[in-house]
Amino acid sequence: MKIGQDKSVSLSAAVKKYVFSGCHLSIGGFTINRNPMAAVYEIIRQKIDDIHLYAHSNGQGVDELIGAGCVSRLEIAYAGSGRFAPTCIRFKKAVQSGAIAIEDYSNYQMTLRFMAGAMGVPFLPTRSSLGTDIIEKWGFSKQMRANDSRLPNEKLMIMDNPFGSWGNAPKLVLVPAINCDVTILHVQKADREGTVRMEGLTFSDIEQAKCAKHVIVTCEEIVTSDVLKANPDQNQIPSFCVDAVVHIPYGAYPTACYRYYDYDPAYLNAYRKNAENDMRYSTYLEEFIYDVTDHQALLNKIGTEQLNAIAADPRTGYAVGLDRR
Amino acid sequence: MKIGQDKSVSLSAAVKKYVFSGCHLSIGGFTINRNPMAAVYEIIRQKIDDIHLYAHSNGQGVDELIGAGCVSRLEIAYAGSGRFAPTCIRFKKAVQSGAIAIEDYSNYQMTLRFMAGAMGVPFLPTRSSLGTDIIEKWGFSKQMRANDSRLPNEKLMIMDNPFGSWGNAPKLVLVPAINCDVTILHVQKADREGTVRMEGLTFSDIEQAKCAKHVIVTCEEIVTSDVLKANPDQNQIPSFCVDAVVHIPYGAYPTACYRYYDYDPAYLNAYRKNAENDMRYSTYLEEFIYDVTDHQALLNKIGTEQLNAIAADPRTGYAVGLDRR
Amino acid sequence: MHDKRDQVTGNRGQEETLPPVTCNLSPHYTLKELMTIVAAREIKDGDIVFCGTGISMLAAMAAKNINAPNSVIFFETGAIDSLLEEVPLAVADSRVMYWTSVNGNLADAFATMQNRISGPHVVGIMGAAQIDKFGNLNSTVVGDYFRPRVRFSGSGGACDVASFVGRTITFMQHEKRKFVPKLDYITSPGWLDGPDARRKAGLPDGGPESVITNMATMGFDSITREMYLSGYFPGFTPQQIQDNMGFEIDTSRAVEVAPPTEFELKILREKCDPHRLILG
Amino acid sequence: MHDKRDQVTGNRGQEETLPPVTCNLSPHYTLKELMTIVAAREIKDGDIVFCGTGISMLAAMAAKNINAPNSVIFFETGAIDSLLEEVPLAVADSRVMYWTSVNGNLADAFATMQNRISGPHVVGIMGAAQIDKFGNLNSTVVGDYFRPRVRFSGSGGACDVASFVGRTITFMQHEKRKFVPKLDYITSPGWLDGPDARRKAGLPDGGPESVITNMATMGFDSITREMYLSGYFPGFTPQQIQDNMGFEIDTSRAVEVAPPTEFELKILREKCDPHRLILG
Repeated sequence: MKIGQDKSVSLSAAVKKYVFSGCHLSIGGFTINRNPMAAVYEIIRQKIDDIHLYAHSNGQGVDELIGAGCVSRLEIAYAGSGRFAPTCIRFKKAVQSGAIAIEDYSNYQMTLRFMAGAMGVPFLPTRSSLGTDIIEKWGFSKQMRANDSRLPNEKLMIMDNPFGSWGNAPKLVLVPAINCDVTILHVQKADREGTVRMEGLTFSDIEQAKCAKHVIVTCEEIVTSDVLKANPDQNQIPSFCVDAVVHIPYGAYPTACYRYYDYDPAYLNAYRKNAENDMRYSTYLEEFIYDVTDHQALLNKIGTEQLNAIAADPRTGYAVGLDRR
Repeated sequence: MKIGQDKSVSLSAAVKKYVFSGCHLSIGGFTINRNPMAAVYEIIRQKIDDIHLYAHSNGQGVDELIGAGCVSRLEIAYAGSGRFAPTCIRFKKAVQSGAIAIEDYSNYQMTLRFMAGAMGVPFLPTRSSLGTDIIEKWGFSKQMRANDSRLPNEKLMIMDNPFGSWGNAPKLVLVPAINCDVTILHVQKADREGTVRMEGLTFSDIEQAKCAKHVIVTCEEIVTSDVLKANPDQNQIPSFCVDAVVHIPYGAYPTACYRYYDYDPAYLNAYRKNAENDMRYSTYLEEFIYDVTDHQALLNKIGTEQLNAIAADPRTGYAVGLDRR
Repeated sequence: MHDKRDQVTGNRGQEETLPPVTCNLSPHYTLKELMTIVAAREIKDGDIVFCGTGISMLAAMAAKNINAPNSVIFFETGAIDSLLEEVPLAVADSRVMYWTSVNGNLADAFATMQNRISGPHVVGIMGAAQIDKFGNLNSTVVGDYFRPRVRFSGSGGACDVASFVGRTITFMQHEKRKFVPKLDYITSPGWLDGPDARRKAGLPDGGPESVITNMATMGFDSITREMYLSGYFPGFTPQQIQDNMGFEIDTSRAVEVAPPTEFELKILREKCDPHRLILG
Repeated sequence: MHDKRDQVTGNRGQEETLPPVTCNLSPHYTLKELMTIVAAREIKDGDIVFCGTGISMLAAMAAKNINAPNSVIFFETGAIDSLLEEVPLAVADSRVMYWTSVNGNLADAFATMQNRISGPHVVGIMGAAQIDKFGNLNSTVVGDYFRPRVRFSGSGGACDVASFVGRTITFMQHEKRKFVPKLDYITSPGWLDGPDARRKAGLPDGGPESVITNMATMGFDSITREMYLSGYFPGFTPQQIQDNMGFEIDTSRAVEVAPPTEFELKILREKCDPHRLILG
């Protein structure tokens, strides 16, 4: 926790400092929007492995981290990239082959788990999933949980409503808080001290930031504090929650960043084809991640023509008429 | 619950329809800001009594409802109007004389209780108030609670953390949800269907709205839906949560409405003096509430000079240099 | 519950295609148009419609323009009442964020569904890989949970929606391997194992109302909570429909589904999807 | 915990006045200036400062300008890092909403204090009607709870702050009736009834650090958690201070409080409250 300081650093320095083998990591964004992709690629380049990963509905970021072998355990509600991969391909292969351990929750449960961490309570209650296998089947066994102090002893618990008939909810599912080592978000604007402004839907990014020991924010633009303070109703995360601010234009690419650029259908379609074949996926990793020095080098490889094609229309915030086949 | 309809009505009609003797009412705002005062005065004029009132830190609205004899029970964290009455005067008299029953919570607990109602769960957990008389002393007895199905059986409960050492919180206080009959808010902008935009701090108004069966929104301006949809990140309450939209300029007067007008120190100081004396308070009620037909008539009585003095400066959102002695 | 089109069509990552079924289809409308309109008819004026992308979103738009003008569409990502000038390819697509009434977040969206006042007014439109006779859904695995033959995306918001809201409508591809006697994994609760099971489990009132496939519509008996055939599409017979399911259902109450009216088709084609981005 | 000035000064609804105590006050500064500066010295660089209005806000501003440039001021209403061009008269005053870093809400503000990461970095500045030797506070009633002789505003956020944060500083009016052996009502937890009591009650680590009055500063013994006299203001004696309290405290560790430096006074007067709106 640092207050009032200039926290702007390079992406490689931020990842080196806060992301480590075996760390508990959560990444923001949803399916194909505002995934912190530049950071994901940097984690892959730094070959950080054995990550315990948390997300609610994350597609591209989760799939690339898994595909590159960075992840050993995953707690998630949904691994999909919309129409481009309704089930993420490398995720699917990894779960089917037993290469990663997975714990399934619902989207709201994951949101509540981040929120519980943000609120500083050990659990939050919900009525979701009563009667389902989300309650019955535990991806992480009781024994695995008992042996790992960084995991709650229970996936979740059912409890009778202690207030009797109050609220007309006889039973509650209690889901345990997530308190992860580091959360990485990609946002539209931040100042050097770490105050964050997201535009459009915020998903669960705010809760994810506030439940983590450390927060890396990558952003499209670094603006002055005065720019943010002129409209403080539109800012969401205070600077004292943030440890590192990284200026990375197109930092969510190939996923979208509302009002800046759209997702790149060409990249995502090519990714899907590559992901379906292990050999081709190795080549993809080499060519698009390991062999490029940083995110700018990836963007150079993609080229301005493609980046221009996904540029957001100022009226709507996305690329009107983009060829999305 | 009504969707997509024009819900704009007169204040007297809205109050007549949704506020009734014995109802469970919550009012938005905080101490001397955005109290729904026009609605409070209309409730007083309609002589609705036996109200069960909920607020977190509400000053002027709570005090006037109590002073006029509308309230029989109050659940609250703080009854004060800032420097103008650090403890609300009529509230103080009513509690000291036993004229109203009161249940004390903390601000966060009241917020969590509204939030639990909004989330549709019977309780939420917190670590606040362990070891204090907020837990030990119940303003509403067990018996009173047992005999009233509209009250939770327990003021609150202490529970051991069912997740053991997870979250490093051995004990939790569970506070019961509020699901009230009606919530009244005063906001800056709304459309006729009920979509709400608040400016500045939102306090717990959003949670208060979402935990209620019915919601009355009074607003400074009714704008078209298109005005609100042009910047949807700044809107907070969807139309389907709202039952009645009432256009009442200066609807928070004599409390403040950020970016529209400031609180009125002259009114609030005069109010305090009147509140300290039962006779003078009767005269106040007659002269400023019963004898005026509606909020506009009150404003006419106050006069444009005073209203101009509290007009918000466009840069800061409050009345710069206002005489606040 | 996002884009579940892979699970509906088995055609992952491609535009939806018409199902591979032969029938005497009227030349005047496509099966997908019929499915959309049949779903739209189930949406009532005043409903809050939770939907994913694709056909479920189109059904919601059709209802709003035809029979339920006072309904509101919302997404689990927190977008309410989006102006969908282009088809979103995921519920987090920036296209759902444009010209909404409120841009919120996941916590808001699910609280709206769990809320005691608003939840019962929500109708959820779902999809899944498998469904059983009580309308329980699987969108997690085929095969054993710990050694799955096929892993799917997982619940997303589907379990939450199915747990909380007043009514759900499920789109399914009409295939034997999808209508199964026993789910490999219960992701989203339907009527669980019968009449009083939801209440016993502690779930709110509400549950599956109907299933719409590329052949038929199914309801759930108000006493037994078992699936029955409520309607068969023109060109299909109840027997054909039963033959493509992995469990027996009551077909005695089935009537032929009314084809789209000229008005319904006109609105769907001209107002909801003029570029046939979803209709194909 | 809003404007507790009535409870600090006993002078409800008026500008704060200097306490009615005779002493050899230096002509170079006022008691209120000294109280403010003493509180400011306790704020560390990097602290998140929770404050109400009045003197607590001024102490936070002074610290930020003197000894803790990297501290941030926030209010329970959700305003963070407000530009206070004019003195707010309540924590919901529109003046706290102007030129902030984030305008949030109550849920955000209290979660920041209960949060395991940020909570321990928060220093809360409080006030109360009564305090006991363990730093527990009463801001609810004097007399019986059910038939109070004097009813106060109630907890507001005070109980939450005292429950959650790393350290609290309490401003008190130095009077016998306010420093009492037993509180009439425990609104906000201090060290409860001794060494391990907070832990036993289930509260987070943290608790009262100091009490600042118009005569002295008090700390809490790190073993017994009992209040002791840590400093006496120039012009007062330990005995005078003890005489104005309702319970005995250890005065053996007391040293004279250093008067404000020229630099501290200059910053306080010229940068923090040039119009003497709080300083009077």
